[in-house]
Amino acid sequence: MTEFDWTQLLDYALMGMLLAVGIAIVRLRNLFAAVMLAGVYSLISAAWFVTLDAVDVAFTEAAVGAGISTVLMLAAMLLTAREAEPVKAIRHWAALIVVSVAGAALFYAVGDMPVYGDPNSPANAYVGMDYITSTPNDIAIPNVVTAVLASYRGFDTFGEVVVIFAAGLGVMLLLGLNPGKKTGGEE
Amino acid sequence: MIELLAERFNYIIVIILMMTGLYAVVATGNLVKRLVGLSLFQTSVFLLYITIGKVSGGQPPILPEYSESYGGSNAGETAMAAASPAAEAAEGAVSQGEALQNTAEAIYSNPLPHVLILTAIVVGVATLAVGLALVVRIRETYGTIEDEALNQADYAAENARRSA
Amino acid sequence: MDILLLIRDIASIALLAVGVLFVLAGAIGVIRLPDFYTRIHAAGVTDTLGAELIVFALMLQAGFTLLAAKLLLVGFILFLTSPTATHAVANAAHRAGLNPLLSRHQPPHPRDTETGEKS
Amino acid sequence: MMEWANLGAVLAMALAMAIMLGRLFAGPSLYDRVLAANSFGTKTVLLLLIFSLLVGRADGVDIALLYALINFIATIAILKFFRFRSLEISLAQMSLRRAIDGDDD
Amino acid sequence: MNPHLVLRVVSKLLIPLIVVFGLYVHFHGDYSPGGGFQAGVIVAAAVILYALIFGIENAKQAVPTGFVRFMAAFGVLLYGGTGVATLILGGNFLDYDVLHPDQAHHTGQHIGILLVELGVLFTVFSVMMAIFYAFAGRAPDIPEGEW
Repeated sequence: MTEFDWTQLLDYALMGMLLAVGIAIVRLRNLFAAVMLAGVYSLISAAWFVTLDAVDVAFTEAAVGAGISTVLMLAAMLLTAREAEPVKAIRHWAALIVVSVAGAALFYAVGDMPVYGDPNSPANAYVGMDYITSTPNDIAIPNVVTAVLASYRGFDTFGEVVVIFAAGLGVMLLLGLNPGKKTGGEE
Repeated sequence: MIELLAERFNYIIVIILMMTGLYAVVATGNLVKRLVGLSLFQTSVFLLYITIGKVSGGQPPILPEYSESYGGSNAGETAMAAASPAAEAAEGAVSQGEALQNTAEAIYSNPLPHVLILTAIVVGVATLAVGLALVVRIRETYGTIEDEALNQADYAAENARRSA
Repeated sequence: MDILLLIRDIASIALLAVGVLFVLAGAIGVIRLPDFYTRIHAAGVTDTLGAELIVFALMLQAGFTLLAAKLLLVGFILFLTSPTATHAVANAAHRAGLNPLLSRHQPPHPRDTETGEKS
Repeated sequence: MMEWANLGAVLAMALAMAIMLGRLFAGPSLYDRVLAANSFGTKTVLLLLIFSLLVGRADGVDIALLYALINFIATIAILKFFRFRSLEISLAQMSLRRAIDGDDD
Repeated sequence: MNPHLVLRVVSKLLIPLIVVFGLYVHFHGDYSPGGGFQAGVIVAAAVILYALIFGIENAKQAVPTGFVRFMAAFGVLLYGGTGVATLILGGNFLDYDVLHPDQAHHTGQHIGILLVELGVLFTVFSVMMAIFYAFAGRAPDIPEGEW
């Protein structure tokens, strides 16, 4: 670590873009633009995931965030409204107070968090690394993420799959899977 | 102080993004915009997890392939373990950037946050869809998705019911 | 053998530099040009060419591996999708009645001002 | 030498992305934004490609491939939603209907 | 001339490519990034592109709603069924080693992971399609003036 890691510059660039896009999403009133920027936001965050070694997560985020989520939000927006009302001044200031108090509290806690990239931090020192050492012996597949997802924590993933199924069921119940053309609102 | 923050820059970014999402949720009355803010918030939580799992100089948690032991039908487990450094060396021929990070032994980032977030992303979009479905139903019933107008419609309905 | 590697590296760097130049020029064009139809030239044309050049440069670096095949696939997909998407955007804008900016120094024709983009 | 060239290319891509963001924010019409978003996606693909060769991981190329595909889908989706305001009508039917109804836009 | 000819031709080329890429991501998930979650979303994205270009009705003929409804439940059942199968064969719930006698290569683990990921693929794909159909099938009732 004596030499400066130049790829770090890329991290900073992506972070700056992430911040800019996030703030722009909040400020925009045109919902089309906001949804489009949300897609760009997840594109940037997925690019950052790649530099953070989380290739599987980047894969999912790219497919879900930029693809499906954008289409869904557009479809929902099409059924609801196109322009957001401007934020009232009192709500703006109230929200700013809430946000700054919560942010300050979180900011206060930053000092206790482990350093970025620390291999000995509590999150990295224990069970996570055990998976890497034991995967060749237990599962014998190269992708540790798949091994943990499907085998070590298979029960967990089962729960997630059930949640996805339940969410799909909820959408089907709320909107109907095969709505006729006349169910648009005039009954 | 500066050094302390510079070493933890990821948390600062995450906090700012989180607060941006929270602002969108609290301040805007438009329900779709709120859901967009919620997904901003969600993404910042993903970033928090992934940045915690990052190990400096690490690689993605995909072990070098021991394809030899898959190909050979009678190769045992020991051959599998022995083949992995060789495969890694073969892979090193492809990788151009080894010179930039002189890692003698492969370091991997923590796979556990990746697993948690991987499922959380897909669950997140499914639950987002439920939220959007609710918004669509609200729009069909009330004709608006601004929360103050919704409140007024509710009050009006309540008053009408009481006076009747 | 060594000289071949050197030639490969130099060719790769040259292609990379030209590609990056194209992409950057396109980006600057998108931010600087005055109206949508001129911007679409900057974005659509240079992006496709720059992307292909960069992909070829990376293929030179990768050599004859699976990686190069994947890069070729990426190049092929970009070659298909990038012009198509640009075409779709231009087509949609044209059909929506977005008029090109014909002159920078004169006020636009009254006919153009009333059928502008409705957004 | 190669690494430095790749690094420079990555940073140049990041710069191009940042410039594109400017158009995305400013964009007077929606089509400008769509164009900028599409171009942004292309540059992200290139950034990922160069980055994955820079650090010597082949995995990034898969992700770049996915981006190239998904970016196209998102662009088409945005255009279609904005243009036709409905998913029910296919693009093929749309031109037919336009011919019958007359170009009302 | 049809103004969307270009889009239609290019999408006809791209849609099979996306589906094949999704399947590659699924079945290569043991060796490279990927797996059921990603593959389901990618394949669903291919069908969504088809629906965008050729219309919802055609997409519903290609992937019927009944199929979607069935597969969403079938994926969960496949996942749970794998767990029950391991339970019946004498292991713990989702302990795949008992699925195959070849312990040295952990073939049982491979089979189990493949089955489980297949269940994930079915469920994720079907749920994404169901959500898309549910949203896209509704006619918008926004008055034209608001646009």
